[in-house]
Amino acid sequence: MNIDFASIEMLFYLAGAVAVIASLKVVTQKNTVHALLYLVVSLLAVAVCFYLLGAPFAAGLEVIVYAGAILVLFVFAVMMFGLSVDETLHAPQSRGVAVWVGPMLLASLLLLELLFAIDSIDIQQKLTANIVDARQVGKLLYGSYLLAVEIASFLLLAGLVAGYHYAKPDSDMHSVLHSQHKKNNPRSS
Amino acid sequence: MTAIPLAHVLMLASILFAIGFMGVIVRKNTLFMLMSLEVMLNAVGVAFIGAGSYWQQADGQVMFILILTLAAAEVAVGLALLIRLQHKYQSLDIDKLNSMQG
Amino acid sequence: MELILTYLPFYPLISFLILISFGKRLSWQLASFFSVGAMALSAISSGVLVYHLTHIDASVITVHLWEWFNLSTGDSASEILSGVNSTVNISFYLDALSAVMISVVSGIGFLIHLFAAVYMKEDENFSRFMAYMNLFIVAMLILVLADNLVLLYLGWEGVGLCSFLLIGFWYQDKANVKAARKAFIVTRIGDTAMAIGLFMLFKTLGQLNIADLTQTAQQTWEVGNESAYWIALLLLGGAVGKSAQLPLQTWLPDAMAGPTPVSALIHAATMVTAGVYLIARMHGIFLLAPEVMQYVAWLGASTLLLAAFAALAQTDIKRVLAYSTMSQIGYMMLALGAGAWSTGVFHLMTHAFFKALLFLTAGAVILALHHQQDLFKMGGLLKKLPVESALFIIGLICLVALPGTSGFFSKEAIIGSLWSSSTAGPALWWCAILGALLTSIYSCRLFFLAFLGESRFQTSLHVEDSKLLRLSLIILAILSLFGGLISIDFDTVFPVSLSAHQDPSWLHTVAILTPFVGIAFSWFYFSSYRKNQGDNITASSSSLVIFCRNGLGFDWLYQWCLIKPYCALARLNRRDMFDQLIMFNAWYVKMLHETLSASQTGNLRWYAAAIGLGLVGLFTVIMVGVGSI
Amino acid sequence: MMLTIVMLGLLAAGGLAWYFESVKAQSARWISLFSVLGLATFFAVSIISSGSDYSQLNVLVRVPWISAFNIEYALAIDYLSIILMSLTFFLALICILVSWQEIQTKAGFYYFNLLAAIAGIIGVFCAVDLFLFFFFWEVMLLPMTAIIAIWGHEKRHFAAIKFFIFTQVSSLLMLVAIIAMAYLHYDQTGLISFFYQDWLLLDIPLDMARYLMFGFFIAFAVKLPSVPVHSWLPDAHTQAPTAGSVLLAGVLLKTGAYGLIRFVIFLFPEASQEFAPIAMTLGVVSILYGAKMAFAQQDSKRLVAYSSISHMGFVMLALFAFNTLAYQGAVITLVAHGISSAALFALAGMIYNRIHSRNLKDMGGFWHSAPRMGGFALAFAGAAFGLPGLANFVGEFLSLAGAFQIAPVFVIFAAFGLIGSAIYGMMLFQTSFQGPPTTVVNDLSSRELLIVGSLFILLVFFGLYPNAVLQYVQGVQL
Repeated sequence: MNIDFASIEMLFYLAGAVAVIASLKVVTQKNTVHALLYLVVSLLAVAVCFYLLGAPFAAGLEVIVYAGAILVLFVFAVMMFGLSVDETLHAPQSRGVAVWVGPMLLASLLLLELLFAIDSIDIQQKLTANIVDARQVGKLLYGSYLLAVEIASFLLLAGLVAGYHYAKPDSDMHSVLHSQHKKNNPRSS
Repeated sequence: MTAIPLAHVLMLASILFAIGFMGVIVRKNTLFMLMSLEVMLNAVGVAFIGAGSYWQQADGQVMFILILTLAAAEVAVGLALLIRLQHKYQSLDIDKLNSMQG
Repeated sequence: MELILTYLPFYPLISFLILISFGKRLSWQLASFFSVGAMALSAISSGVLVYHLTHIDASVITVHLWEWFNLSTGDSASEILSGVNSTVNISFYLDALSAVMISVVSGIGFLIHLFAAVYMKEDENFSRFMAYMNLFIVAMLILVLADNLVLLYLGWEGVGLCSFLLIGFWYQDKANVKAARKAFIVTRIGDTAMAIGLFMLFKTLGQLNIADLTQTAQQTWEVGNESAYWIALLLLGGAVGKSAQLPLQTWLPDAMAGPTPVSALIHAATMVTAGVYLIARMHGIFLLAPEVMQYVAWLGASTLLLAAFAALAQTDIKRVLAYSTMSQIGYMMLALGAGAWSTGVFHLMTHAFFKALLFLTAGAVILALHHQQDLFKMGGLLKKLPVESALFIIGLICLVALPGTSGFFSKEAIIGSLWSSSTAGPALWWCAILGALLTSIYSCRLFFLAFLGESRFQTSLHVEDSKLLRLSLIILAILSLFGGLISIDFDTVFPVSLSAHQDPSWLHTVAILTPFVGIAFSWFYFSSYRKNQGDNITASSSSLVIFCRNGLGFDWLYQWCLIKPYCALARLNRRDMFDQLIMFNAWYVKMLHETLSASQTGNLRWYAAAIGLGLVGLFTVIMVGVGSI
Repeated sequence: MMLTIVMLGLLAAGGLAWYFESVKAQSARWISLFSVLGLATFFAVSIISSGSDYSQLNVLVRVPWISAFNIEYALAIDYLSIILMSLTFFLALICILVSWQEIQTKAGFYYFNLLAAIAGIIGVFCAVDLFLFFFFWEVMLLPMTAIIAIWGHEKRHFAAIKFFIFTQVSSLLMLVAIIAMAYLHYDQTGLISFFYQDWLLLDIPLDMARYLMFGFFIAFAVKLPSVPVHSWLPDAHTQAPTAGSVLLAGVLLKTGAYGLIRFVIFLFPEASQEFAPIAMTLGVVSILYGAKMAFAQQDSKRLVAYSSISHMGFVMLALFAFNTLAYQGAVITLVAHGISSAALFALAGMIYNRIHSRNLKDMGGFWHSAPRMGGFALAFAGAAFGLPGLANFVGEFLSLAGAFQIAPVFVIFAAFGLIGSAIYGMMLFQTSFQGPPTTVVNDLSSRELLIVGSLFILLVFFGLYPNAVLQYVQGVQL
């Protein structure tokens, strides 16, 4: 088998390798923020894979929703923890630039790959030959999977409510009841 | 038909899944566990997309979208819980959260 | 007459109820008035009944009190065939046999009650003692008067219970308690055999009324019928238990732990002869099973010899008499086995007289010696207690059957009936002669040890100079001496035996001479006991003598073959193996529960790992499954 | 209607007792005593005054209950139920008298449980709708468990749970059989029915009847109890308060026998005939094993419990002999054992109240200080080993004589139980009342005398005049 660097397969394997390496880094990193960065890379790599597999819509969603929205959520959460007390304490801040090296390398690898794929006509042809486009997905989604969509929406709603409820500061009903009890106590005793 | 064999796609999915799973088991920090979970969900997504493109069906992508929603909801609730825990215990160590004893 | 018969067991019953409910609140006078008075009434009633039965022509008197229960099955084949009435009634049946028994029971019972009232006067539980004695008489009367076997069984168990109560009367001593239990349980083994016999009788004949069933059996069965064989054998089992014959004889010597009047009444005169009564009563069945009659004879003979040997080696005066009782009952069994029903019952009666006399006199001696029962600590009593000695001599000469005494008449009759009987024979005759020889030897030994020689005790005698006590003894002595002259006509009860009397003429001579030979032998052999040897007489301790003294090893045998295994089994399985088996389930579930709950650490990562492990396992299984297909 | 009133009355009285105990201490026992007395009188009067013949089942009430499944509230009685109900009432009085001093904590709730259990037992004896029967079966179980678990001795929780699990598991098997029967009825007639007399008309195929019979049999064999499913009984008896033991031994075991008669033998005659050898073997094994185990015990209540197993073996043997005589014997054994074991438990309780031990090793020589108690103990031990003249003898004799017609070999083995019973009876009596006196105990008080005296009189009465019971069960064709 002659190794053709320009083929879709090679691109896919490369993207896959990036995803694997980035994921490993996610799992093994000490620093939360670093891990998050690697996670972004991993997600992007997966998005490339999707694209190469003929699912540009999914790839887009992966980038927008996952790498965009969910990861931002993570970042906010990490901010709220005030990670100075957590594991960042053990990860020295001095190597500030070095933090970026790994993700940068991987991300640029991906970028190169993507550029290459877009640039190559051969690959473009092959890709468009077997694409499953958003129209098909949309039809199916709002056709036979309508119920699943409804359920997913409920899930999201529930996630919203629960997220709100849990993340709320502690000054709620509990303390109100507690203070009332305190107020009542002298009268009853 | 894409040139990428389905087996390789699934292999990639498996490797990612395994890595994520390892993260869930190994890491004590709950935040990392959540991230690992994301990796696992992603791996499943890969598998679905791969299968969808293999058979040229849209169902794979539909499933991926559902996974996506699931991940979003899970992360929202999970992170909220984490914030709560952080407030209460000043720690994200999952091993300290076993007061229910199963 | 019916009315008198009806009330007969109720006098002692009423006395029992009074004594037991008022207990210690009754004074000695009142308690003895009730108990002895009730017995007097019974004795008089019995006398009237016997007179009526013999002089006014009525061979049988029956009274029906009420129906106990009905054994009608409604579908029993035999019942439909014969149309028998299978009710079990509380009814009394008086014929010549039961007449002899009630007169013995209430007559001797009365005398012994009289004796006991004096003998037990000092005991703090006097009224309880008399109550038991009364209850015993009630049960015994029911036993002998019962018209069906179930009622007989009631009496049978009742006397067993009273015997138990009276042996263990001094319940604070563990030995007495043990003896009581032993007596009850050993006889209970026989009773169980008898109960099975009753079931079998009922199955085959559909009824349990004694007179009817005997008649039916004789009409429907031939001699040698298998059912008859088994029934007779099982009834024999009951008789053997109650009458302390081989192999259930071991309880009687231990039963001497009870107060002496008890030994006299229950373990010599009445209860132990119940087995003899049962066989005599059921002779109709036994006649159909000649093999069992042979067993009866051989059992009787072996018990007779065994007990005589054991009596030779005893050191306790009451145990000598106990073994002697066993031996004499062996004679009765021998007679029954030989088919000489009336002689057996006759010996039962005379034996009751003289054995009661012997026991009571022994009781008086024991009382005088401050409850000393060891023969080797007596001696020389002839001079110190002349009246008692004389009475004891009378009892002994009856026991060894010197000519003219009551024992002579009955025992000679038995021995005479053996030689030519179809179910006995010369071998058993020789056994009986040997038994008579041994009887005279142990009687002499007993007499020499206790009454001759020099006294081997230091204490002063405690003489109860009571006229009542003497009176009862003297009446018994008179009965013993002349009781042999009472002739009873059993023709209405037993079949007249058709003995062809071809016995050799020397038989009688030998039989009459045997006791004298025994006396002469002992005169020389036991000369050391007879002469003044002072304190240096001790019981022989050779192993043979000890073996005999311990009842020829039967106790030991039962201890090791039955009691110990049963106890060991009980101890081994105290925790109940079925329970263990079922609780194993619980244990197993609990183990699983503990294992699983230990795995529930509450540790999230642990769960995740477990899920992974499960996944891996599942995949392996699937892979292997796929691979193997 | 009368039975409904009795049951509701018992429950109401229990509720009242519970309530008034909190208002005024010691009032619960008086309320219970008088209500049971009153209801027993009412029951007796209505039975006698009704004047009807109860030799067949008389359906008294039959109203729909859960009409979707055609479940009815149906009560019926015949002489067998009347005999057992009378026994229940009598023992209920004994129970209340026995608990008089013993129960001091939560007395109100205790009497409520006691009366509820009794109401359940009465229900079991008269329910002819099988669903209703099952309902009462559970109703009697729960308060009984509570009585053991709350007022029992040191290992009461264990015993109560064991009792509950045994009974519950076995009764679930019965429930399965009941539902299967209802569907069988549906198959054959197109109508679901739980009504007993409808079932009697069914034509049950034999292979099916075997399984169904077995379902019922296990439930009742556990309750009876029979080896090898007896082992809840010693624990439950030992740990229950005295009244609990009395009720358990006296009446609760009888529900097992009653079930065997009514629902095993009459519903599945052929299958039970076929099963008889096994059942009789179990009966004989129970007799011998119970007697042997009783002998091995050190705990007085445990001893009596094992003796109960032995006696119930006679019932099992007799019932499966399929013989009128044996059946009569079984019924009278039920009554006799109800009285005698209740008496023995009552006595064990009285001794326990005095020396605070059930261990036979701590006893001995009580006769010296308590001759009355000793006399009664002897009489009741005598009843236990079948002394003629007391009721148990009649039962054993009839059972064995009847069974001997059918299965002589079984009876010969069973007769060894007579020896075994004598051994443990004697041991029980002698180790506690004879021997050197250890402790001084008070003799019977007048309340206790009333208890044991009435029990004893009944034993003697039924022992000498068993026709008082037998006349009602004669002529039952099996």
